[in-house]
Amino acid sequence: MPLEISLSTLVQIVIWGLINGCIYVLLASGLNLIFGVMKVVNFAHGEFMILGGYVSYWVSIYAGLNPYFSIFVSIGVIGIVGVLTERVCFRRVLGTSKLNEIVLSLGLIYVLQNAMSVLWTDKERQISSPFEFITVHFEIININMRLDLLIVIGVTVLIMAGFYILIKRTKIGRAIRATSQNRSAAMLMGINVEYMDMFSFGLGTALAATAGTLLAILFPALYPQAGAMPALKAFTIIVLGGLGSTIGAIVGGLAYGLAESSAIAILGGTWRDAIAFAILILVLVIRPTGLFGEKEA
Amino acid sequence: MLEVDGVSASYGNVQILWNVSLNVKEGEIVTILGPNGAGKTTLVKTILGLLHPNSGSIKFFDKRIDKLPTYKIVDIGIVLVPEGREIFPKMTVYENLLLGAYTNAAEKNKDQSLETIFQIFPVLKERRKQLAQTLSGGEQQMLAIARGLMSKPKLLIMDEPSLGLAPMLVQKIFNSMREINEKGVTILLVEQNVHRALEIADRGYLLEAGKMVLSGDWNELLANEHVKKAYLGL
Amino acid sequence: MTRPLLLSVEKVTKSFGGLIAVKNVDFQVEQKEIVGLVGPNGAGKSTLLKIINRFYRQDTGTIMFEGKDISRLNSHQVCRMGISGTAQIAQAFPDMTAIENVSIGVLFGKPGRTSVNEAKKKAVEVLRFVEFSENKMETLAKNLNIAELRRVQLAKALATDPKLLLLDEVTTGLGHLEGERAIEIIRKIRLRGTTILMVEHIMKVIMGLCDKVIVLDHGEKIAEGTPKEVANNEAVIRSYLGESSDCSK
Amino acid sequence: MKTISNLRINLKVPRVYLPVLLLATCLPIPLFGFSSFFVFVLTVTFFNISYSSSWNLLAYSGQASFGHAAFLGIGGYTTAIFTIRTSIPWLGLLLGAMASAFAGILVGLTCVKLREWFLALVTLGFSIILVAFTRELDWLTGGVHGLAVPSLLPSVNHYYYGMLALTVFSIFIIYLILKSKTGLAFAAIRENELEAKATGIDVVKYKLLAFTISAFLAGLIGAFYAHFMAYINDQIYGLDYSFLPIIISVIGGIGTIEGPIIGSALLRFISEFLRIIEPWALKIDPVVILIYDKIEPLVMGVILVAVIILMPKGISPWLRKYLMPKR
Repeated sequence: MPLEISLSTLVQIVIWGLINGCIYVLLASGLNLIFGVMKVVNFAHGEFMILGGYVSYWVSIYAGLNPYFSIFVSIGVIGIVGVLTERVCFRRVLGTSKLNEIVLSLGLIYVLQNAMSVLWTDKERQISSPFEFITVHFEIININMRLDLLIVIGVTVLIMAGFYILIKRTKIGRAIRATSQNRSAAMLMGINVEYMDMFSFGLGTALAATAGTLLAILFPALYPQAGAMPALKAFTIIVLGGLGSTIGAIVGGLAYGLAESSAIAILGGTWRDAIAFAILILVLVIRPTGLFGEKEA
Repeated sequence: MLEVDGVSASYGNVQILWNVSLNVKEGEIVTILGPNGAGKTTLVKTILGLLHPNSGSIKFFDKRIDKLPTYKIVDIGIVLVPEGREIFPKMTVYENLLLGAYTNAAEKNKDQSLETIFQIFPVLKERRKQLAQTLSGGEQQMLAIARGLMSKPKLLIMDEPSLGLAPMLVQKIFNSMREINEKGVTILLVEQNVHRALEIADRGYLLEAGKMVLSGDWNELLANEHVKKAYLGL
Repeated sequence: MTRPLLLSVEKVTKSFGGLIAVKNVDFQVEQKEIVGLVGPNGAGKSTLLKIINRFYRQDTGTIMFEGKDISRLNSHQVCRMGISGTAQIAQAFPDMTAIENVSIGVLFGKPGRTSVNEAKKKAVEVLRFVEFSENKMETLAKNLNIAELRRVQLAKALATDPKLLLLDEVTTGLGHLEGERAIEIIRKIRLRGTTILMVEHIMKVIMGLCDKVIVLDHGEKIAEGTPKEVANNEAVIRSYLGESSDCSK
Repeated sequence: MKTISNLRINLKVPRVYLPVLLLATCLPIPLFGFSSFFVFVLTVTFFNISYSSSWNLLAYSGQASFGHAAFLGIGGYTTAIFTIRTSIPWLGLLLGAMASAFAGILVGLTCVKLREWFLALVTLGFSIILVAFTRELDWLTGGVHGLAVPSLLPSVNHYYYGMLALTVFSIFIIYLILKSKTGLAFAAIRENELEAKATGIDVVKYKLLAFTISAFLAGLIGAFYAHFMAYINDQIYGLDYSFLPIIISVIGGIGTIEGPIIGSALLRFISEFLRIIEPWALKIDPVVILIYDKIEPLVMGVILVAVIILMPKGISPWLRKYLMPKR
């Protein structure tokens, strides 16, 4: 394998790493939020992401809305779908057994994936962006870049900043953090924790919807099965970054995006999926509770 | 103001409380005594709606509250400072206090409440930007009490505030309890520490093996042989 | 006068994230002795018991059992050596019958081979010994009440033929009558010659039962002696009833 | 008291005869001249039952693997490669099972200390890593093109009996284990791991044992399945094969012997029903053909979600609760 990497290849790796990282950051943050509050791992998180992509896709086609604005429609729709999913499915299973919670999300994967297939077939789609053919030239590193790439990074930064402010600075954000740190004490503060479950689940899936839209703008990768792997990787990211840690999910997502794009460049695409799990297994063998894991839930 | 009448409660199929009754009047300090495992914590959890009684009723200002969810009970003015402090470790002291004022009514008065609280516990003012987990045990207990006060409770229930604290700190906390009471807050105090509890309480109840076995004012209880027996088996 | 030493706890310390639960505790249990471990809530009694049966690992200090250092062994190993007990919060295998619960103890809790059928027979015997009600033998543990569950736990521990039986708050959560009966059963076990180390916060329970009492407060041993000596010990009374700072009120 | 014990005896009758009856129905089927497609479909059903049973045994010990396809695939690839290279028939089955059992020990070793969701993820990870290896080592595994696996038996009828025998064998072995001391240890670990430790059970040993036996069976079944399908590629490690036994066992009844049978039967019933109504569906709208194969997993997903919410222990315990007197 040629390991001679030119500067421009290196820049490419970093750029694509960051772009991938953005998707992972959005996914992992949502998953992490849901885990923090409910102590549930939603393995069907990727399906909500793809569903969000479809919502943006159809909105941008039928309403002719700029896809970057259709993100907001998607956030709203998927947020509501998430709230309903929590209310109808997860709440009834919460606390019965860990296995039931895991298998429930497995069932949701089947339901959502195949429902999307039935509705929209397995055709791979892409949301067409009005800036599709605009490229930006960077003189210093002598590289051409699709404008969309820059916008995607910008949108992610904005959304994450909004999310961060919501969690760290607002009353409901405080209530969410309180619930995730100590559920019974949160109840004693007068917080309606079941409402927090619903809200966090909706917020988490809404973040996934954003990821799905951005993904579908960047690649022709919008098809029902496309969410499964990214969600699993997002979960490995939060295991590595520390279950429940907001910063961990962001740093972990970016780091993983970079690691993946360099692994693809060096080892080839075959290893793309294997890398995440190899790292995960290695970490868990050394520390069975995760890198920054809580001792016992 | 609080009336617990014939309450029985269980965890799963394990019955913990058997026909327990007590009442608290406005402005009082009332204490529930009893050895470990007598069901004191279960009793306060039942009052707060964390556990729903199998039978009996709980009234607050003549309104039934035993079927309400916890957040509604907090909303109408009953606040519990739970056993073992139960603070939010990864938030600052200030954020912990703000969470105390989560209910809408309390939020309006939060600046004023903060001022009062910093008066009673000046150390919390110094540490307000620190993460709560970095406080010492005694400071955490003060934070827990202060957080309870932030929600402007009509009735403040404290579950073993002296647990695991050095005698000096216990003294401090009991002193602040008196101060809080003088500011018009009714207090229901759950304690193992018989002497101290009876020193500041107007009246007391003795809970033993899930049943209310005695009630009376402090010197009555203190003189009672049964209290000694329950604790020491003399 | 002195009986052979069975268990020796030497300078054991254990802390949980800065909070010291057990601090430099020393004590011995001689064979056929009943030793009570008492102290107010949060004194570190249960922690100490869990260190002995290896649920927790001590930070420093050693634990010797029959002259062997067990400070590095696992729970299942010390169980097979003859240390077995019940937990404060009665736990069991909820989806198994009372007999199955106890037969686990027979099958795995001691060295040697037993068939499943033999084990079940033995389990019934032990359940009868702890006066478990005959018609609940086939009831799933999750459907038992606390008193019944305690008996199953006790039977499970006894089924391993322990040399040292650890009991954690056997009367907690029981009614008065049930508590008395539990104490009767412990007396019965003592008659079989089993050494017992029991944690209890109610002195009354300890009084008529124990040969020796060790009192813990804030993780430290504050007294040791016969139940009478301990009950009249100034420090002990203080730790239980709390000191009165001023009697002015 | 007496009436209850009488009732129990009466109800024990179907428990003994039901398996015999089931087997007696299955045995003569190929002799009746059903289409070979029907026999093929039933053989796949037996595969579902035995494969899910092997997963269920592991779940019985409290360890829910989400990458059981790894063991299936290791068994399949081992026998495929061995039989192609040496032309020795049958031995590959045993080698496949043993290779899989060995992998089971390795996976088990990494998993003994993990909490539920980590365990799910790590087991899944192993199967995904295997996909990468299979593609990379194409000189051995045929890469993405897969391998044609030499046939062991002359006809689909023979495979039918082979798979039936394998299914009966697996279930019988699992039955024996569950009735034994080992079975009690598995159940104890699942119910309460700490308590199991305190009662003298060597938790690590028994967890590994569960992994090994389960992987052995899955490897054996996977090996036979590879010969039956006459072809193997990296899809054998896919999520579909990993999730199949979970869906079947959870719907049927996790940790029960009959759960996988009930779950597989339900799955087969749904897919046959869908196949029968397909012509009508196509008449209404021919476009349906594009997505028709998605309806079956969709229905299974809906059933799975409904079962977990409404009867969290699965169909079998739910049935038992209504048919049998309470203990």
